[in-house]
Amino acid sequence: GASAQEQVKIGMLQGFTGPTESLVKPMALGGELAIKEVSDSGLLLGGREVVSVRGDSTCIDAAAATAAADRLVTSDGVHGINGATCSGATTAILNNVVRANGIVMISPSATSPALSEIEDDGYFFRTAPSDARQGQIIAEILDRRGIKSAALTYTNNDYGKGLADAIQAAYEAKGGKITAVAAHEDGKADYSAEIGTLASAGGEVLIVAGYLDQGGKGIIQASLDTGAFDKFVLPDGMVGEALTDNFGDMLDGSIGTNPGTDSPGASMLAELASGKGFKGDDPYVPEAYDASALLLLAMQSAGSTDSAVYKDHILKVANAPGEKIYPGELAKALQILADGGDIDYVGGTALELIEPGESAGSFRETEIKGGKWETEMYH
Amino acid sequence: MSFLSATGMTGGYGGSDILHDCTITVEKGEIAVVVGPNGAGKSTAMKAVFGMLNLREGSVVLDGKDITNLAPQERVPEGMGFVPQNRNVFVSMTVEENLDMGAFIRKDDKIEETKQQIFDLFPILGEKRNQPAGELSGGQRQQVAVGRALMTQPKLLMLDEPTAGVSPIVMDELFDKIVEVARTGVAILMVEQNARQALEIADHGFVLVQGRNRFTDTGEALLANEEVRRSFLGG
Amino acid sequence: MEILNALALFTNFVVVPATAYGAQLALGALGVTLIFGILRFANFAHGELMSFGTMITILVTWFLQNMGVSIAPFPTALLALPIGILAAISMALVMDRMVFRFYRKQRSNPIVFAIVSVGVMFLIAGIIRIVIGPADQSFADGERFIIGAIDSRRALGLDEGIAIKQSQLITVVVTAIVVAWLFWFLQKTRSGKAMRAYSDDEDLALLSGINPERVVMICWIIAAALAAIAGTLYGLDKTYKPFIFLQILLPIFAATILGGIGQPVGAILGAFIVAFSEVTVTYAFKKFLTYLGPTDWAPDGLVQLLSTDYKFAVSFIILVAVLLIRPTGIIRGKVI
Amino acid sequence: MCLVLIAIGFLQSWNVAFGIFNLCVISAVMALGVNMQWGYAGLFNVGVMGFTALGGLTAVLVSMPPVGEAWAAAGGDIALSLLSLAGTIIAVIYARRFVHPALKLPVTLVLLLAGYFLIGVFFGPATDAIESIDPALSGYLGGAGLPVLVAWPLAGLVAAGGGWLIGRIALGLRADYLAIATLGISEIIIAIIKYEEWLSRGVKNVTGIPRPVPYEVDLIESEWFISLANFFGASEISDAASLFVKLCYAVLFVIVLAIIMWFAERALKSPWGRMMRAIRDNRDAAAAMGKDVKRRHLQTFVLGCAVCGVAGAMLTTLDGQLTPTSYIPLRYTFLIWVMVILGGSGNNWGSILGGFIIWFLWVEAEPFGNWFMSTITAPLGEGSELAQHLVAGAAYMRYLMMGAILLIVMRFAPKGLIPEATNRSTAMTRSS
Amino acid sequence: MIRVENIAKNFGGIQAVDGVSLSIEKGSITGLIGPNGAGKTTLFNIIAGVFPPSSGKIFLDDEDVTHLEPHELFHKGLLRTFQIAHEFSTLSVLDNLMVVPGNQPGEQLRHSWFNYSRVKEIEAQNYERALEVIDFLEIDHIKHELAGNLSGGQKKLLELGRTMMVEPKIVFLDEVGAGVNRTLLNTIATSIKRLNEERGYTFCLIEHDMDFIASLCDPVIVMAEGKVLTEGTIEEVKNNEEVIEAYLGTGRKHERKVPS
Ligand SMILES: Nc1ncnc2c1ncn2[C@@H]1O[C@H](COP(=O)(O)OP(=O)(O)OP(=O)(O)O)[C@@H](O)[C@H]1O
Ligand SMILES: Nc1ncnc2c1ncn2[C@@H]1O[C@H](COP(=O)(O)OP(=O)(O)OP(=O)(O)O)[C@@H](O)[C@H]1O
Ligand SMILES: CC(C)C[C@H](N)C(=O)O
Ligand SMILES: [Mg+2]
Ligand SMILES: [Mg+2]
Repeated sequence: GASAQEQVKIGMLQGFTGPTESLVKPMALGGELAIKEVSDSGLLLGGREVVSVRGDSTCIDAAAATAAADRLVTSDGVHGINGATCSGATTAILNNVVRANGIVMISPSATSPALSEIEDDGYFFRTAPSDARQGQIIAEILDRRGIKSAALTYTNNDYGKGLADAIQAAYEAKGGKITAVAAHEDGKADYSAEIGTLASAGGEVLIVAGYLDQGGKGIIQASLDTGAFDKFVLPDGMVGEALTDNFGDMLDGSIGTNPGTDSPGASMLAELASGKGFKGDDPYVPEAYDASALLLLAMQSAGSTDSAVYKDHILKVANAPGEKIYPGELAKALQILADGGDIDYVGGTALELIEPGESAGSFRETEIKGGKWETEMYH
Repeated sequence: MSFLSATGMTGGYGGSDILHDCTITVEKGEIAVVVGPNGAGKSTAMKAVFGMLNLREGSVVLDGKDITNLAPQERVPEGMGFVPQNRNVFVSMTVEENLDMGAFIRKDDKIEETKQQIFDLFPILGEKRNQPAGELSGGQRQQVAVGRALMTQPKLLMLDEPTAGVSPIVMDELFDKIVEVARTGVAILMVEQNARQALEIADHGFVLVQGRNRFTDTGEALLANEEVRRSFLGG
Repeated sequence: MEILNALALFTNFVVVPATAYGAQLALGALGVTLIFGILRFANFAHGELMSFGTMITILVTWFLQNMGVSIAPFPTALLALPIGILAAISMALVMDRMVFRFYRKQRSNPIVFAIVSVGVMFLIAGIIRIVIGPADQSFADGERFIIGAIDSRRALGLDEGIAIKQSQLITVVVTAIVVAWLFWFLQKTRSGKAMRAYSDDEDLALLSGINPERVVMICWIIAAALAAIAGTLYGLDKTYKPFIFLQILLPIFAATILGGIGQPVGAILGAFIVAFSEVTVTYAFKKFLTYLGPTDWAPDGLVQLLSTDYKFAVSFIILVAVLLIRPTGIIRGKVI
Repeated sequence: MCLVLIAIGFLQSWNVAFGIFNLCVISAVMALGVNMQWGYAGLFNVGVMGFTALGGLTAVLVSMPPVGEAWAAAGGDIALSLLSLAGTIIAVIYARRFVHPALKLPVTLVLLLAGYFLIGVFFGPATDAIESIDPALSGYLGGAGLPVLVAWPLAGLVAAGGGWLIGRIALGLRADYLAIATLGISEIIIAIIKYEEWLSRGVKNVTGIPRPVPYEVDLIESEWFISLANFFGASEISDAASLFVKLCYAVLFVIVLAIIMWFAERALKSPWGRMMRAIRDNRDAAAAMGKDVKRRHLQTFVLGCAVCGVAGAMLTTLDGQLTPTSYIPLRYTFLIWVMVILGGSGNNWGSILGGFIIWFLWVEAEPFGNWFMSTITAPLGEGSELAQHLVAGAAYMRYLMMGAILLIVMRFAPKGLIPEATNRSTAMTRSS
Repeated sequence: MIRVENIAKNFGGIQAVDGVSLSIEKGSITGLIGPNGAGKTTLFNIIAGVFPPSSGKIFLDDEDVTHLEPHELFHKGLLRTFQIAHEFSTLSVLDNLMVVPGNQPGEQLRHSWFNYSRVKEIEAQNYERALEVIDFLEIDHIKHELAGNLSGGQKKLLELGRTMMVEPKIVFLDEVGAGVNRTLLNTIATSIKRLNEERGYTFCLIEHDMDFIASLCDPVIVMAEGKVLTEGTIEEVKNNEEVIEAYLGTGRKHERKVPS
């Protein structure tokens, strides 16, 4: 019967070691959650089993990332890749493996604006929005709230830099003033120097385009300790329970933005994840879940595990028209597709793919109140 | 049995053997001198006695106790003191600290006294007591090294070319001091290239050639031996 | 008033953080310098040793917190620290026994030791990540601030406040005590002298009756204890994160060498120079000058000597400059 | 080693095997560079990363197409700031030659400061202008648009130039100090590449560097390749294409390695190598025997740096992109050192072997870790928490494995796998 | 040949050499003696360019060489040995000698790479010469041994052997005799004399063995406490009261030890 058929393999190519190792752990579990859900449903392509094959893209070592991707594709024979984590590694893999071998890759977290423009032969997608979009959203929020000046610090990589550029450009276009921009390196022992500079420049808020358990956290810690800033604007990389758990109500009044909608997907995923040893609403976990789901749903829709075939079905399953699909409803979706119906995958991130294959980016604006992230509105 | 009797020592540094059935003995209160051409294995023999060499054969017995299998640092408390030929001072420590290290295993309270005696013997060391030994001249270092060994107050004092590079006047005093130390009942074993002066004060002499005992006799007899004089003492 | 404000500002953003950071580096550098000085190799595993000691401390802290034990207002971790220290010591001794001793017997080149220590580094790093995972852990409890920015503003009656954290004070105090003790230990005690003698010349140390294995053991014990203390205090002040310990090695090594290898006092000095240079040279004096200048006047630019981007470059430039003028470090250290 | 790679070829895939092989060759070249410095001359260079990055930067500057608008917008200003830089340097040199010795330092400082501000006048606006041109896509000056192969020798020259500058400053220092100085300087080089966006696009990375070999997409469509693939009986044309590309790289890399190896071996086996060993053993004595220790050190340092630079350019070419954040000491300095020591310092063949083994382990540790963890946790059962915890930690087996293997190899070959031949006289004297 | 004018050297407060002026005549074998710490080695080091003097000047054949580096002095024909042996420990004895000759084309990379035959040719010549030296020093059996493994005296011989690999104008020997067997030392003395007479080498040597000095040196310069104490023939020096007191020791002690 069905079980005798060949397994469907999804490459879980994430930065397991290196500077994003802690972010990646729940992401991978999120991605694998969707895989398991599909596999258990027994509905994919007539009941084929789906397994995840992990590969370490290390985040910063382009060579090792390429080697790992190569192995996944040519040796393990995966049918699609969920990854890579960081924009740099993603670009390397895209150029050297994805295009070379013609395999679909969906990154849950590579958000660099440059990836929108890159030549991908139609094989690359991402469930995260480009940072260019987020920059505009943040500028709008600041403008609406009447904040006239802000200091800006970013984690010094393509993500941080790209996002910072986007924020600065958008904010200044709206007449805001960026008093100072200072990069910070992740994983450093001390951030007093950066905070000293930013504090000296002043500004009503500090925008921290960083990672919540990396330098971004160090920056906030140092600001609070010295009293340099007490209000922060926190883009996606900074939004997470870990931050409020750590600082409690000291961050009250700070504003956060992250991809999200008022669709119930995120909380549904959080519920699914509870008890599985990770948090469903940690950064990029919904994106990772959605990436896996998309890959598999597109295969189902195309009736094939051949990348060249199912790559053209990704946009179709992701967008309207069709029945809305939330986390945990993958079985239903598979059934609809098998019956020849249409679906509109919403998933954990209220996914809406726009050309050239990336999330449109609806964003959620939150404010920290009483040490909790409270949703203000959606953009 | 002699106070120190190292008998039948055979061994080397891992390659071929350097010592071949070499025997060296010293009595309490006596001075034994080892002479021989360069590379004969004199220093190697000293190291063997001190346990810094793996012997394939032979034994070292000190004061009736077999110490063949003791590690060098364990031989120090047994009463052995050694001044090696090269690298014989702690270069980064001051002269005084060097002497203190000599007294490392001593537990008595006479340490200051001994130190004073050493300063009397080598006045230059007193002057330079706070200078790192690495900054001393060649001869001064040699004096520090000997002083350090004397600080141990050993029962057996082993000196590998203590007079190399010291000026004649210091050499004379050194030999005097060695005689004096020997009179207090310490056994002294030394290697010397200033062989004539050394044999002069020696009770026993060993001539080593290519790791083997060639001549063994009293100091006087060796000095008188024409062949020894010509081949090893420079005529 | 304005001058006082300027001073308070400077203290708050430069003096206090740099002092605390300096003290943290110093504790790490002490351990490195000890191994460097006595066992004569650059121990790349020191960061992971810090990490390991801290990890155990954290695990014990969690246990204690679960049991409801606390020593408020002090962090519970201080209570758990002795166990962390013991764990680090055991780890160090096991590693020495299984790894380093062999090369000591072989009289390998220091660089071989350094490379082997990279191996040990990998090994411990792997163990740590498998046990506690790669994520961030915060385990600080107890009172956070001795004086907060807002309180001090009120107390001093100034616009600028000075904030001092408890963990900062503990770190500085502990560092001072440890340095004084270490200095005394090395200069005055028998074991300390034996260690210095051993570091100078192993063979000769044997001839003085010094037991080399004992010296090595003491050396590891002190270094590992220092590592556990350093890691824990660092974790209390910031958070614990396994990845950071590789990063922190660089400034620690810089401090060690700057101060003079094998010199405890030098390590401290080096650490503070690194810390202060990083913070001061890249400090933007804009606000500071605004206070000092005439009312309503403010400089246009940030008045910054060098962008913070290059902050660590500063300490290295200083390092190279110092070494060119004084090739043995500030306090004359060993040249290996 | 080759056997192992062949085994990988059969067990995993030929693509993987050649992917690993290519990086092994690059690693071997880097290891050769380090070996020249450490093995020949005892120079403790821990700044390998910096020179590799310089090589990578050169590859970008040579091969990327120039960004016309950027040049138009700020080319003049950049040229002016370069001119003022040159002017400052010349002024300082002249001033130092002619002023009174006591005034040297203050005059130098004043001139430097003046130069700093002068350069700033042109430089600041120029970089701002360049960086604001379409930041998401370009925002830098671009390169010269030449074939990337030209960059390889040039990268050697650039890295050699960097090495020369650094050597002039730092080679006066003794071993450990040189180490930390080079470590710091390499971090500074990386920082410059990271922050000087007008030059290198900084952390936004340069991607899509033109290749010296054909693109897979073109291959798949070309007649001759399809027939070639059919001839070899390839099942998947895309697999065959990517294999073919890797093979092309492999050939290029091996040629470079062979050339460098020939020069290195010849130098080492000649009186030059003997002299270098003499200097390494005892520089005071070597100086007394008429050897110009400083110059020789500088020479070897520069040579080693050049080799690392070439390797850096090769690596960037292979990756097709320059990612400054990927340059971390662990990967580009320590791993290379491990290769050199493990292979046997002072021995060129050892370095090559070390390069192969370590890179191989670095890559293969990962699948092995996954396999290992799932095997040992298998008896624990699906639901076991310990098993879950362990499986989640599988990725970190890479650290554990690297550590364990390094320690084991070093244990059984403490002088490296192919130790330096020291117990004999040099080759030439033996034969005569 | 060598003229030293008013050389002084100060090590952070310690006055090691304190205003020494002396000259060494071409073709002479000059002895330099003096108590331990008199500053003899320091003076050698200054002349050989290891460190610069605090003040004073040095002339080699009337050329000011005060601030030249050691390797430059080597090429001007000035050679020195070290009191504490400075062998190249991972090179064989043979290679230790073959390293010495200056201007070896093989030490230039361009020759090694592109002109190998010439390298080989010179190498063969040096090889012959090294074998002769090895023969002379009676160390044939250890010529392939690593220099680091030699005995103390053998290392000293190697130091001397190096000076015989080239044709120097002047050789400074710092206690070559210390630790060398007296019989061999006599041979060395003979050969120094021969090199001096037949090839015209100039020697300046530090030694504490008075017999060795007596058999070779004229004149003898005595240093003490960083200054020149006296200068003259060996007989004059031996009978100088100050020298006896500071250096040689009383004749009485000496007589008691040396057999008549
Ligand atoms: N690097 C140094 N730092 C400080 N003092 C030094 C240094 N080198 C030598 N000295 C001092 O200078 C003095 C002269 O030393 P030097 O080595 O020249 O003596 P010497 O005449 O060669 O003695 P010897 O016959 O014992 O070799 C000594 O007192 C020594 O302590
Ligand atoms: N560490 C070592 N490894 C290998 N061989 C060695 C080592 N040390 C000495 N030898 C060899 O052992 C032999 C004897 O050396 P040893 O040092 O005992 O001679 P010695 O009699 O003390 O000579 P000298 O009077 O010159 O000091 C020499 O041929 C030497 O080459
Ligand atoms: C998970 C994050 C580290 C990834 C980041 N958004 C990037 O593009 O690099
Ligand atoms: Mg000897
Ligand atoms: Mg001397």
